[in-house]
Amino acid sequence: MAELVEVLLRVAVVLLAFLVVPLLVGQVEHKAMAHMQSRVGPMYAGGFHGWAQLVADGVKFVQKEDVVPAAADRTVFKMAPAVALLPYLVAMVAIPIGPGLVGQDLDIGLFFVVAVMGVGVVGTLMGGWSSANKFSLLGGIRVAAQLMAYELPFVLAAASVAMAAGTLSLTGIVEAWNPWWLLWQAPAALVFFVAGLAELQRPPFDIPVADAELVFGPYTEYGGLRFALFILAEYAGIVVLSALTAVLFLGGWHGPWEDQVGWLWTLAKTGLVAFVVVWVRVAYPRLREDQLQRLAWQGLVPLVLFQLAVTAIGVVVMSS
Amino acid sequence: MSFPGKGLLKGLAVTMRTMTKRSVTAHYPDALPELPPRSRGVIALIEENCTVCMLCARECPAWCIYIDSHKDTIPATTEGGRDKSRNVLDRFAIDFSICMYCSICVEVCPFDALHWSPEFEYAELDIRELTHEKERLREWMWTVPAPAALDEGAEPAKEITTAQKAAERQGRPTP
Amino acid sequence: MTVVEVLFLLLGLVAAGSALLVVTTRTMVHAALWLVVTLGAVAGIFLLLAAEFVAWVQILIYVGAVVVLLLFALMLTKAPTGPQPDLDARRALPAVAVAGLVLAVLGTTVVAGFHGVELDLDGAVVGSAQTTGATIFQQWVLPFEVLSVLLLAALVGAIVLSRGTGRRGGE
Amino acid sequence: MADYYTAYLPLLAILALGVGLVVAMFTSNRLLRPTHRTAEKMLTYECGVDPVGEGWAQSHVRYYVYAYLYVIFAVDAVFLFPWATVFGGLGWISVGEMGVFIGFIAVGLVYAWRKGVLTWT
Repeated sequence: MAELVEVLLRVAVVLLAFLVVPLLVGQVEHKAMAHMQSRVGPMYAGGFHGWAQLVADGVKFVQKEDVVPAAADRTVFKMAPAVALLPYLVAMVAIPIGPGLVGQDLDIGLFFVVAVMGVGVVGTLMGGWSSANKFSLLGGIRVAAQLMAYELPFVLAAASVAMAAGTLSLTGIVEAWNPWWLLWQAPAALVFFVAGLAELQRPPFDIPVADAELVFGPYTEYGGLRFALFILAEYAGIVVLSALTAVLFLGGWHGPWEDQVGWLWTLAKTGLVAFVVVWVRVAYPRLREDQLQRLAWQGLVPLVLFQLAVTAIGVVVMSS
Repeated sequence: MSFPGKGLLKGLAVTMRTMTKRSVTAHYPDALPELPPRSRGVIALIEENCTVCMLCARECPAWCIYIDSHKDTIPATTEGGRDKSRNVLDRFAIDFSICMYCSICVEVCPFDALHWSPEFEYAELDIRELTHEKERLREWMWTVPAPAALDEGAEPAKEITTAQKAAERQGRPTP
Repeated sequence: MTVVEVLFLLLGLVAAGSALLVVTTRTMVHAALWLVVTLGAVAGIFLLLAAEFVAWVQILIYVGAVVVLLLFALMLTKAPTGPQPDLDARRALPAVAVAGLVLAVLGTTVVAGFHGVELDLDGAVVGSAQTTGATIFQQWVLPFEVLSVLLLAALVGAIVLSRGTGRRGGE
Repeated sequence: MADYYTAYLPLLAILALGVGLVVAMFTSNRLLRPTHRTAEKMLTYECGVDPVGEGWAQSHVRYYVYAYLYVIFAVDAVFLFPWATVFGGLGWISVGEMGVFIGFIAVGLVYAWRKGVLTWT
């Protein structure tokens, strides 16, 4: 019985984190992006520098009308946001922030997280197709093309770190982590981060939602709460990607006084990576479709294959 | 020195530098904006100057000025003289939901009946309220600032020189 | 019946039911989406059978890649919403025959291969990534290498097919 | 094995909670939202212009090669994960085995590159 209570407690904490941390990232994006563009961003909601802006947005979204276009495929259209959102929630369960501080440590954690993250895109494709809108359809096609180009380097980069650690358990990977991985696994870290950005359709890889040509890509017909869920999925995706990058490549809870404040280290590193996600969005222009494909197939894939070879040699040399 | 990825790093550096600087946002409505002279906020009307020549309404590219008038006859002041007729303005309205602030009406008015006021806070919840009738346009006149002083050594306005010449002819001392 | 058995039955029902919907629905994209349900249920069955690694491969490859591939193909061609009357069942009989044949072959193989093998629910996990890896790379190296040749052949074939006929002068 | 099943219990729980969360969101939405359907509002959005034709168009199938390329490489990639957990103990021979495996696929990538499939036209 006590075990069941503990399980429920862990799961409740994960759910809470899922509801709060993406909003934090969103707020950071609001403010950091604004200041990077010499603006101030939201200032009113909540009083102090608009800290409650996203809460206010949520309250607004819940009250908005639920519009389903007449031409749309109603069932698929309505289900799509949930399908896009839930995979990230499930993925969060397996990400550890400290030794033992994890929703559930799975033996196969890394592979599990990577597999589950790939499911979210089905929700976006469902939305793109079911809207019966030309912009949405084109956006959907671009989402699929982008996912197929970047999922492979993403998975291969994850495989590289699994090889280095010799385990698929995320806790095990952090325990095997060593500061010199920062150098040894640097190409994999880069590929993982870039491919992850592309999978989340974050700028500069936001051609599926390129507003100047496709309005809002697959989400064009969405409004109100369903739109909010898609946006929440995007930010939850940033959190999962940042946390994974921190745990796999930046050593998770390793740092000074890790016995006492290890979890803080994980959170700080996650926050840092999330900030870089925002930073990159402001700094770079959108990639064109052909540049996108070239970067993936002729840049990241060869780079990560090279990294795999380096990792394999490194591991065997060190273990013998 | 040049190396691959230099441009990418430069991009990041620029945004980071901007972030550490103070933003340029004006905190309206907490701080009111400092508007330059001759800001185009709202158009004010001096009804008395208007002769219903209709130039403004005709020149308006957006057709947002509505003018109604009728003719009034003024009886002759001298015996056997002719009655005079005069245009009387019944309605003068500007629809600011259509107005594009091009300033053509102000420019073409031959009798200085239209002026720019820098007031801009006249948003409404109902679009029909944005059609300002002549009473409201008259009210805006009180917010029109005095014309800016002329540059040093500039020629005075034509009206003033003619007035001065007329005064000199009558032998009155000029101010 | 244990909880595992009940879940197994339920997932089996879901898999079979959604598989039926895949072939009977008249909307193409719905068929692809029902396939997601089928594959997800099969992944659940793998999980219950302690084939942990295979279960998540099922999600990664089939839901994340094959279904996306299908949806991509459907969106590249014309796939309007609503039922399509021209998706008729003229070839239903041969299709059922082929499906039955495949079922018979696969069923016989599985029964012949694993007949009488029981999953020891109290023992170690038999399908973890480690055991899978050890089995492949210690006992089944040759099939594994042959697989790479098969994949290469498929890749080259796809490229040749997509470029062979049709517009060649485009580039 | 008992541990194995309990390890997946939180997953089941979070999935149920997540579905519950979405349901709760939409229930509160149903209670709070106005509903005012008009024909114009339900129209497909095309920048304010009346929609022309159907929402579905055809594209060239050669983009499909990318999809195919991806599936093949994904199948290839999953083998790296079980291998990653054991190859440290198996040593150079195992690296060689995987090298041959990846090598074959890499030949495919080089072939695709040379054939110009990887240039998006």
